[in-house]
Amino acid sequence: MNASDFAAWIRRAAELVTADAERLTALDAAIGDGDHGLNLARGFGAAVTALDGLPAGTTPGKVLIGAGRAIVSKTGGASGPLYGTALRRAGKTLGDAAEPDAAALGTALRAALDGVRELGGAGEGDKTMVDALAAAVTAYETAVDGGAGLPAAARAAATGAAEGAEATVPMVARKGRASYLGPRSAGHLDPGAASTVLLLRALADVTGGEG
Amino acid sequence: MNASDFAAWIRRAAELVTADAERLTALDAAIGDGDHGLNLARGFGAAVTALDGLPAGTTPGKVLIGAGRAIVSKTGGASGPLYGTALRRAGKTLGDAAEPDAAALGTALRAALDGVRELGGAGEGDKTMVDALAAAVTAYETAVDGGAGLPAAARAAATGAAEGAEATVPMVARKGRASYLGPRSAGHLDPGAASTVLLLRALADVTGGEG
Amino acid sequence: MRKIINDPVKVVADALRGLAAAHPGLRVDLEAGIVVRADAPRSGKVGLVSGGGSGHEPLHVGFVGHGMLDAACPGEVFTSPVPDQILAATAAVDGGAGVLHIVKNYTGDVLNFRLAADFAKDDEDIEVATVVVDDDVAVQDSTYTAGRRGTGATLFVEKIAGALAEEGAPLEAVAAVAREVNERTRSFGVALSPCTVPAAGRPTFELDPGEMELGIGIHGEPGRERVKAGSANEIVTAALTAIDADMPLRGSDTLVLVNGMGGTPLLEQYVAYGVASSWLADHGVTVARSLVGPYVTSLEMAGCMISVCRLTPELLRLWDAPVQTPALRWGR
Amino acid sequence: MRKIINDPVKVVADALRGLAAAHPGLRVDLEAGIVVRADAPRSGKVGLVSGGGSGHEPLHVGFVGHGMLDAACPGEVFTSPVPDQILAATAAVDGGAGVLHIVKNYTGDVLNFRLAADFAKDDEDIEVATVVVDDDVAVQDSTYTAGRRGTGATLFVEKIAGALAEEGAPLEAVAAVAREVNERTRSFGVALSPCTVPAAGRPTFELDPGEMELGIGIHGEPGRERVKAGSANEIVTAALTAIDADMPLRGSDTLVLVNGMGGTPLLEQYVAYGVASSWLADHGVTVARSLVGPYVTSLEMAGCMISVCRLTPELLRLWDAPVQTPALRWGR
Ligand SMILES: Nc1ncnc2c1ncn2[C@@H]1O[C@H](COP(=O)(O)OP(=O)(O)O)[C@@H](O)[C@H]1O
Ligand SMILES: Nc1ncnc2c1ncn2[C@@H]1O[C@H](COP(=O)(O)OP(=O)(O)O)[C@@H](O)[C@H]1O
Ligand SMILES: [Mg+2]
Ligand SMILES: [Mg+2]
Ligand SMILES: [Mg+2]
Ligand SMILES: [Mg+2]
Repeated sequence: MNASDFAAWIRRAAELVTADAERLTALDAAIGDGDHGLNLARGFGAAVTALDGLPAGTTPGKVLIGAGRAIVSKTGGASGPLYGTALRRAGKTLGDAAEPDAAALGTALRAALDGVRELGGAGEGDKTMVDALAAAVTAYETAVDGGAGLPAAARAAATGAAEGAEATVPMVARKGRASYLGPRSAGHLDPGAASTVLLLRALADVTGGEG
Repeated sequence: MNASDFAAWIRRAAELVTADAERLTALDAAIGDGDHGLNLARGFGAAVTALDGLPAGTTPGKVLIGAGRAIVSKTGGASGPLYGTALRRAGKTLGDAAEPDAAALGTALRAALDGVRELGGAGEGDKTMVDALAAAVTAYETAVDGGAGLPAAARAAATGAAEGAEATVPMVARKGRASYLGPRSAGHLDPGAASTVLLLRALADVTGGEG
Repeated sequence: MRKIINDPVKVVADALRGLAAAHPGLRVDLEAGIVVRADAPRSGKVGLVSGGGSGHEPLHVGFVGHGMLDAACPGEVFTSPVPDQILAATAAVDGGAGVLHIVKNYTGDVLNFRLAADFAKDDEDIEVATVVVDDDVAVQDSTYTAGRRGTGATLFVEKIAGALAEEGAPLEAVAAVAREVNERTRSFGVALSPCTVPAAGRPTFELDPGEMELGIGIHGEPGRERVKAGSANEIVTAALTAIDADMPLRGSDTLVLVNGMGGTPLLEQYVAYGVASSWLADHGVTVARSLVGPYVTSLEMAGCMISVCRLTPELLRLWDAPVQTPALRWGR
Repeated sequence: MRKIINDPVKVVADALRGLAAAHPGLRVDLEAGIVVRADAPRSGKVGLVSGGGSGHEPLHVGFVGHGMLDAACPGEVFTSPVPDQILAATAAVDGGAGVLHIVKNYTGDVLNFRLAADFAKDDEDIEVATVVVDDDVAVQDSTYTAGRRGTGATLFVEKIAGALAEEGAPLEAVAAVAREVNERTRSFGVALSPCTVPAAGRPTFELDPGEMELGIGIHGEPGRERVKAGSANEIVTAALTAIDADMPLRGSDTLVLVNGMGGTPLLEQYVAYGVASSWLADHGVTVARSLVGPYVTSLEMAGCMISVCRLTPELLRLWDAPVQTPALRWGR
């Protein structure tokens, strides 16, 4: 993946969250405050605008850092700092590499997960985006360890994210707004986990990985 | 009619407006502020309480004046001062008579109408209680002029009131709250006219007049 | 009913109990049904009494205090007070300089205040002057009708007349300034939802979310016209155009109230004020003072009402004078 | 949607334009999305910055002014502000004595303020202290959860810390009093209707007229429990019992807020305050000061929230100190 592949990822993610904004917002209305889709459409829209301003010949790392900064600056809510931090951490981890390989991307994805965990304090089982992201990173790493290339690993990550998201349904939330509902939060898909699925699906889409 | 007949009239009127309070309120909600039934139930309830406090051997005039005072004091809204004034005027007109005849009652009813007209400034055709009351008084007088006794004249007045009230339906209100609706007030029965029908029906009921 | 009440027919009395507990600067007489400044009567000061149906809070009970009303007589919800209440309030605030009755132009209010004024003069020998507030341009004015309704101007009249009374002006002067404020003020309101009178238990009218009522009053009644729900621009422009058509505003220094009807968030009231402020600037009108908030409400009705008063330097001075009431306070 | 808006996604910007026009004492920077006291920064004075999602007005923008906040950063409706906004506000009010961030405990607010504080310290060399407000007893407090929500206590914290900052106290003292107020305050809210976020266009949840939500927050979210709609006595007793169970009130001097959520008439808020005042008296609690009104709202949600702060003489003194903001004003 080179810099324009990474830019394509962000653009594709923006498309997917915008197309699904209503569903994300509805998920958030059920156990949160009904703005998750709106937040991400605004934040990723800003990220796309930021990409347009990057100089030619930029690096993958700078693409992710630039997108992450824009997301922090424009999203608001819990998801803005979390996704923005995830992308910035991943970008920093990529360093100056012009075309990171499957392993390097794996390291960056894990750094993104760590960033979300540190900032938000949520662990697996707390019914947040962490459940989807952790499952995605594990699936990605397992695929790479099993010899898969980047496209196949990305597809594995998307599938993993979907499973991780699905697993949030029965959980009682312990972080984020849904936690205020206590036991009433069970039985609902976490909106942030649902949007994480879209971000990983966007990665699989642009790398063309088969499931 | 002696003093206890007049008291019975007020009690019967209280029964009728209380039983019909919901309908009166609904009529008022359509072109006013939806409280006419509540107002009259409160006001006539107070009138009945006031009657209980009158000394034995009181006069018909004092019955009406006492009821009118209570209605002014407790009803509020436009109808309170108007009905209260009507009863007080009628009572004053009866003077000290122990048992007014049909003609004396007619004079009292006309005084009531004049009182309402003076205080509220409404004439016939303005879509108010005046339309019902004026029709009632005219019918009463016509009946007495034609030789009817008090019971028959009272029944004529009740019928006249009903006709006068019915005539308010197509009118565009020029007085009271309904006037704020302008042309939209047409097509609705005036609530005050509807309650006037009940007051005259109560008179017919207690005098036992046949229609 | 989505209401915080105990007994629907005791809601006013229950609210007065809360008012009394919340505001030690007020004397609330539950028996007489009146709310009086703790320091009333003030000898030599004209007393200001207003009142009307409840459900418009903070009007009037929230405007009792230094520099504004001396007493308020709250009636049942949307029902004018009765003469006994008004008389009790009048007697409680009479300091020998007479009492001004500020009456919104609704038949019920006018008649009950008229009877009370008669009783006060005849039986208690209190001098009473009356100003009838009728600022609502949605209703056509004519001697053959009930005339215009009293709405947002009431707040302006109570504040400005209250300031003059506080300075010790005589009854005629206080009544004159009250009439002047009324004559210089026009209002127009729009509803996006009905409201529910507790004792009635059902909405005062039906309105689809896609519709609005133009030219409403403050008693949950429908307006003059039902139209497709419009944007903030359309709503505010309709209101200001109606006001300006009745009382041309160009070149005036104004006092502007953008008033929430009770169920419209303050956020939206500020959106409306933003539109109003641009419209007025575009039409050569200066806004000297403004007020944005739910001051003259119609229970939980959604919507807003705009009132504009063409100020004089003296009216501005009186508007700026200190006031200390539960709902309006500055300068002390 | 029964809203007075132009464009649902521009409602906050449009409202800020109205706010700017209505309050010349505020400096509204539409570009940066912040509302600042006209006289900021004041050299040597600790700056107070708060903010959060919009839709809670008058909180926070209506509490900017003398004796309270120096700046507010309004986010989109129910969405926390972004770090850039918070940073701009922090820089705008820093008078060299440092800045206090008053943050309601919602993950989004906490994270965005944390990033902004980091930027302020690292890039702008501004000393920042943060107090996180978490007074809502409906939510269980635990290190394994997001913790309690910040609700009505925010008003108390902003007023009292603002008064101390106005006296020239240093940052640690202002932060300490803010934390003290938060620790001494508990709140509990009840909803009788949902509300509608303009950009979403539909109610945040469904609720039958015969039902109510107990233990709500201020973002249109459902509460902890849905029960049959109760009387004012039941609603207020549920709230005060929950508060008292968490922080025993008997014997305390208190500051009490009965707060309308936006769609409940003031009349009903006073009914609720009447019940609260009796309950507190019956339970040996003194009410030293009270406030009744829609101060911390959730758009047009019907319902109320009660907040109780156990005062000390010093906190009472600071509460009574002069304040001059659009929504809270006394003493000047
Ligand atoms: N502490 C946390 N750690 C990780 N993710 C979180 C945390 N808190 C919330 N989230 C995620 O953020 C999502 C909500 O995002 P969003 O609706 O945009 O923000 P807000 O809750 O501020 O309205 C939740 O569904 C959850 O996945
Ligand atoms: N000026 C008037 N003259 C005679 N009757 C009037 C006048 N104004 C109103 N009314 C009568 O009063 C009735 C309304 O009474 P009510 O609902 O009790 O008072 P309010 O209008 O103050 O709520 C109207 O239906 C009408 O018949
Ligand atoms: Mg959300
Ligand atoms: Mg009526
Ligand atoms: Mg009425
Ligand atoms: Mg949010």
